[in-house]
Amino acid sequence: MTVTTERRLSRLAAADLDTMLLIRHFELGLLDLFEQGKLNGTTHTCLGQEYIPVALGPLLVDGDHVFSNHRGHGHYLSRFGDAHGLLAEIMGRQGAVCNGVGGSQHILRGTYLSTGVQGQSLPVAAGVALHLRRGGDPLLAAAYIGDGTWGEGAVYEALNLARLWSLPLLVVVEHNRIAQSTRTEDQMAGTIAGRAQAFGIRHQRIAGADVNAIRELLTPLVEEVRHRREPAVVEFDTYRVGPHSKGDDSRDRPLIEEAARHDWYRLYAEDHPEQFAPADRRQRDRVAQIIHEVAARPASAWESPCA
Amino acid sequence: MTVTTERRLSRLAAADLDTMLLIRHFELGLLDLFEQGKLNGTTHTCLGQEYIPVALGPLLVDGDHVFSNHRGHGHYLSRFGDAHGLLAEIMGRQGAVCNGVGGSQHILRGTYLSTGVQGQSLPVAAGVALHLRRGGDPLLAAAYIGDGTWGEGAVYEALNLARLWSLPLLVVVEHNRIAQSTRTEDQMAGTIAGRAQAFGIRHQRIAGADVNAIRELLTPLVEEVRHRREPAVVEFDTYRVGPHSKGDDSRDRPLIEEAARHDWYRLYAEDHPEQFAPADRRQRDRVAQIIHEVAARPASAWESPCA
Amino acid sequence: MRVAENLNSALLDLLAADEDVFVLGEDITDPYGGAFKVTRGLSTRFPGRVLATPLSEGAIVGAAGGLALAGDKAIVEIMFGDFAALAFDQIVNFASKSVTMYGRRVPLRLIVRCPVGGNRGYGPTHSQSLQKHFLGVPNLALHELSPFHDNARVLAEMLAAGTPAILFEDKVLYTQRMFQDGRIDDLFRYDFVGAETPVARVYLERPDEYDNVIIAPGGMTHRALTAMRAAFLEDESSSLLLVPSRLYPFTLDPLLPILAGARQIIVVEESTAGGTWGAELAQEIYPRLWGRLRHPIRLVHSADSVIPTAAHLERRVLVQDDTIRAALREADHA
Amino acid sequence: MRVAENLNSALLDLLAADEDVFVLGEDITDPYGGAFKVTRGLSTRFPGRVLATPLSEGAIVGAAGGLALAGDKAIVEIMFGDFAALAFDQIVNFASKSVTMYGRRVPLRLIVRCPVGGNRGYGPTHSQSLQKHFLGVPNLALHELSPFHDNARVLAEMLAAGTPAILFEDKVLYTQRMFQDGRIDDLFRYDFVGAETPVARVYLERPDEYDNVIIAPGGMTHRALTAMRAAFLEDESSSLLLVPSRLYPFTLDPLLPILAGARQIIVVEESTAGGTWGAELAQEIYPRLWGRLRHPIRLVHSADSVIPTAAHLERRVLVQDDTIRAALREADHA
Ligand SMILES: Cc1ncc(C[n+]2csc(CCOP(=O)(O)OP(=O)(O)O)c2C)c(N)n1
Ligand SMILES: Cc1ncc(C[n+]2csc(CCOP(=O)(O)OP(=O)(O)O)c2C)c(N)n1
Ligand SMILES: [Mg+2]
Ligand SMILES: [Mg+2]
Repeated sequence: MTVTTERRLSRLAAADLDTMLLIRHFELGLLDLFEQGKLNGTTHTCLGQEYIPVALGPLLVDGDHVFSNHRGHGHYLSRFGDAHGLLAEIMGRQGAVCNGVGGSQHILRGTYLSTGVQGQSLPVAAGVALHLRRGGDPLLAAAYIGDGTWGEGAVYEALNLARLWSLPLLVVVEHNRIAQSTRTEDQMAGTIAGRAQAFGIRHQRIAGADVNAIRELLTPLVEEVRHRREPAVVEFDTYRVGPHSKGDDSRDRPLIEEAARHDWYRLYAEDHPEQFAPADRRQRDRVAQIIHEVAARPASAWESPCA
Repeated sequence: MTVTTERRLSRLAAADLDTMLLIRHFELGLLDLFEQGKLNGTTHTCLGQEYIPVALGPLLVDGDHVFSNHRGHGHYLSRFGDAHGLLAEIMGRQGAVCNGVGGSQHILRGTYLSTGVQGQSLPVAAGVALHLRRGGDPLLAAAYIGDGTWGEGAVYEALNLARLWSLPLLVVVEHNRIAQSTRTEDQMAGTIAGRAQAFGIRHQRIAGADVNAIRELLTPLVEEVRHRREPAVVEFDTYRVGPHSKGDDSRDRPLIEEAARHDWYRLYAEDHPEQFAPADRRQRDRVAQIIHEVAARPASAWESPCA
Repeated sequence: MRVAENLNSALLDLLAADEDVFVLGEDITDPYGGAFKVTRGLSTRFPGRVLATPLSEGAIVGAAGGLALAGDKAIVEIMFGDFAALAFDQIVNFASKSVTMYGRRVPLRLIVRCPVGGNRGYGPTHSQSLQKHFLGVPNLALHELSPFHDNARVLAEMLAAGTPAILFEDKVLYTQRMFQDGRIDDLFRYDFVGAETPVARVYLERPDEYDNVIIAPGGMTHRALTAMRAAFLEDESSSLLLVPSRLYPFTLDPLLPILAGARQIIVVEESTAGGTWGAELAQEIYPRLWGRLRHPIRLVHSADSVIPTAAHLERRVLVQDDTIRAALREADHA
Repeated sequence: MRVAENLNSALLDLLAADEDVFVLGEDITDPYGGAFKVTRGLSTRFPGRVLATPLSEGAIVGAAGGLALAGDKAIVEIMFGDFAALAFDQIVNFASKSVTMYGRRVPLRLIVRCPVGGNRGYGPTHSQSLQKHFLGVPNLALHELSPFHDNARVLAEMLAAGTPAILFEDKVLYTQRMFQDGRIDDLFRYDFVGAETPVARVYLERPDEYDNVIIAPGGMTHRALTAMRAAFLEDESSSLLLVPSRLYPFTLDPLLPILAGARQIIVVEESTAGGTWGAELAQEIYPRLWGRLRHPIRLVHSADSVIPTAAHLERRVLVQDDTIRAALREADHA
């Protein structure tokens, strides 16, 4: 079953809007830093997809494990709010959440972990869910993956284990219609719904970016994963508004425009201009300030094993 | 859709019955040789499943590629009839089809190939099917796998490729309710039908061991794989009558008895006693003779890379 | 006690002593008890923590990595070590990396058990010695089963290190007995060298009287002993055998005085040549004993070949006792 | 011409010359043209034979193995070589094995291209040099991209051998220019040694006047040259640099006379230590030049560490020109 939330986005709590805007400006800031040659390596922004982790945010509790992927800044910021630590990590400055070793793609903080090899996290998340299953508390492991990651066999091995062993594993799919440069129809036969069903795993598809509606919809489902200890797949029908990493968007103009048309940022600005404009300004300024601060810090230190 | 063939088995052409009985006595002969300590290593007999490759036999043409697995004696014998070459391979004697190097699990002859690592063959078969797709002739790649092999991620990666690229790949599943010692319900969530559907791949389940009926049913399907160049999964609901390899059957008695009740060998003997008895005797004697001959041969020679 | 039984009881004791220990693998539960029966009885006593898995080597090791990440201790049996190839990413790119790639030390208590080696007629994809492919990964320890090293201590050491580890188990050892009390047979005695990761030292009369030194992982023990016995009885050539438990990281220091006294050092492995543990060891020894080696180090490997299934072909390809015997003879005439 | 362009045109020529050549990989088709743009333009000219694949490293290599088995020539691009870990089984246990495990020679024309190496800020799982993990597999050839070796010839050689092969491509080379006509710059010239698998030899004035010899795979070329230049200008120490194209199997013979003349032999790799190509090479050289080496061979590796993402940390961990410079200085004072 797909649930499409209303075209008109419902009014967000200030904190939610702030987080979404924080993520947005954080990502824009990163692209900017790259363009200025102030960042090296790579980064994958979640422009257009910010609402997903924000919607999920309050449904997850402290002891839940979250597995993020290469496109993880939104996942991190929605969980910890800590833009300083993340930016420092990406820039390799003091205060970096992983001392600059992991960088954008490899973050560990408490029960939050991201990895850069697609598909690798699902079996690991299944193992963590097995651990949680034995504990007394109704905790779960949530793992974000993209549509393209369904190409990896590891995903299916993990789904099989999760269903066989009744593991509290929530697979959150950010189906943004593309994997790097390859459109989903060129890399995925069949559907994600069918693939979940194939393993007897519950599946829920969600279109639209209404955070409140998504939350309401997902609350009972997440509770079931948690309490009945059963895996579920939640698939977000979403749009990647920016490039895959930096400046590598080879999509045709119509596809890029289609993504832009679905951008919650533009839609929300239209629907709630009076709330949006000041909040947007605040977060833009805040991120500018954070970048300023973090960029001024000395390089991160790491007791590396070498001299 | 599952098609269950009639309980009463229709009368087989002499050649088909002979092949099935050849395989049966070949396998029994192997277990016997093992017990006598005359074979080393391991072997996996297809007792109870002989009818599957025999039913498929005439549906495949010379240029088709066949991928077999660890339980491949029936696949080989149904294609080549060559019990001498296979036995020599297993016993490491002259005339061995692969000079004794591959042994029971690793056979290559023309476009027939078996491997001992589960799941590995499907991506390879997909590649061969990609090759065939470009050629002028309507050829296909058929790959035998067991139910347990659906645990391997490689299977799903290959199915995805096969559907995306419209490859003439026929996946033949010998679902014998068990993988080594593990019952299917303990290693597989969901169904094989669902897993094929998940990739938009046609699936046909077949219960019963009536070779003529199976053939009739599969003829159009195989032709479609061949001519439309589309993958399909054919799942045989079958029973492993013997041990996994040698003497390692840890199933409960009721399960073993259930398998025995479904053994085509017993059923066919009941249904067609006058045809069965002499044919059975002939093949038993023939295999005894082959074992006698091959056992008397000198060891196989191989220009090994070492001195 | 057989080596497989020693390993079995080490696993049992671990499970009994620590609620956070899991054992995962294909067909490892009772009544089957694993392809080589090493896990026999474990699932009956600890049903919730000894789990038979689907055929999913990658995911099993991944799930074990997840358990370890969550603070548990996870032991995986790969039915045939060859299939660890399917878990290469989880071992090298997840578990080992996780120990340090997050900028601080994250202990991961994970053991991947890999039955390896040939001479059993299992053929080219079920007989390899894949140790070398896992060599030199930061925070991945490699151990090998041996008839000298009590597995209770070995497993405890592997878990205590807090880094993922692989235990390579030469299948031919399972049915051999564990050596005990410093005595192997009428001819050979043994003791241990090095405190931290003890290396078994086999000698004839006295540990300081020997011509050649053989270094070999556990699986080669019996072939080496047979060769050493023949060399002694036929040529009065006496050799010392050094069998480590931990292959990597390897601590050469305690062995240097012993190695310095050798006429020739012979490193024996069942693997094919090329980037092996023995090659690594040799190139580490040369500079450390610069000017003190009497002859170049000799590496003994299996032929550069797949491992054939037929016994007579397999025998020819793999290192046997007579391969080692020949190496000893040449050492004596070097 | 840049190295990436040379490789690109080698691929293009192969596709144009031979109808049976396929190129498979993630995101390799136009307009994207691959993560490192090495396949740019190929799919536009040969749409049916240059295929963008799903994220399925194992199956891609498996499918390529199938093409090769059926007589085609298949080239796979693994986006980051680190992910070849996911294809380990298909490479080691299927493709390489198939060449001989069926008792007769089955040629398999399969190339797996693996961009490797760090210094680009891609972090611990996108920067490794995994060469050593594939070393010593019977019938698996390993090559490395170099600015000396024309890729048309390299790819042709790899396919002609009829064994699966991996081409390791240090990412830092893509944007460097190919060297031509025996001249690198004002200081260095080069020629080739060995007929069958030519090794590039870089020298100052004359190829027979040198103090130290550096052996390094292609990716280390520029760092080695920088170090050699500094050593020459600052210390008047002259070094020879040997850069092979094929790492395994490796033919030492043509190099022995050169190596014998070195004050010190230095083998440089970006990999961490432990079971490396350099270690293998070193242990092969010792016995071949027994009694003729003036000093132990020196191996230069990256630190025993994950590769951090931040540039300042990454720099410290990986071999840099100054690491090699330091090794040369020590060699001069050895
Ligand atoms: C095993 C593996 N293969 C390839 C890559 C390179 N890569 C990084 S992201 C990506 C696309 C992922 O697509 P998708 O899962 O849809 O996530 P999205 O980027 O769209 O969020 C690829 C190919 C990788 N990181 N890991
Ligand atoms: C990758 C891999 N893992 C494990 C094995 C060991 N093994 C051989 S057959 C088998 C069971 C296979 O079950 P299934 O696919 O149902 O085939 P069946 O034996 O029932 O015919 C196992 C676990 C293997 N050969 N390859
Ligand atoms: Mg996507
Ligand atoms: Mg089965």
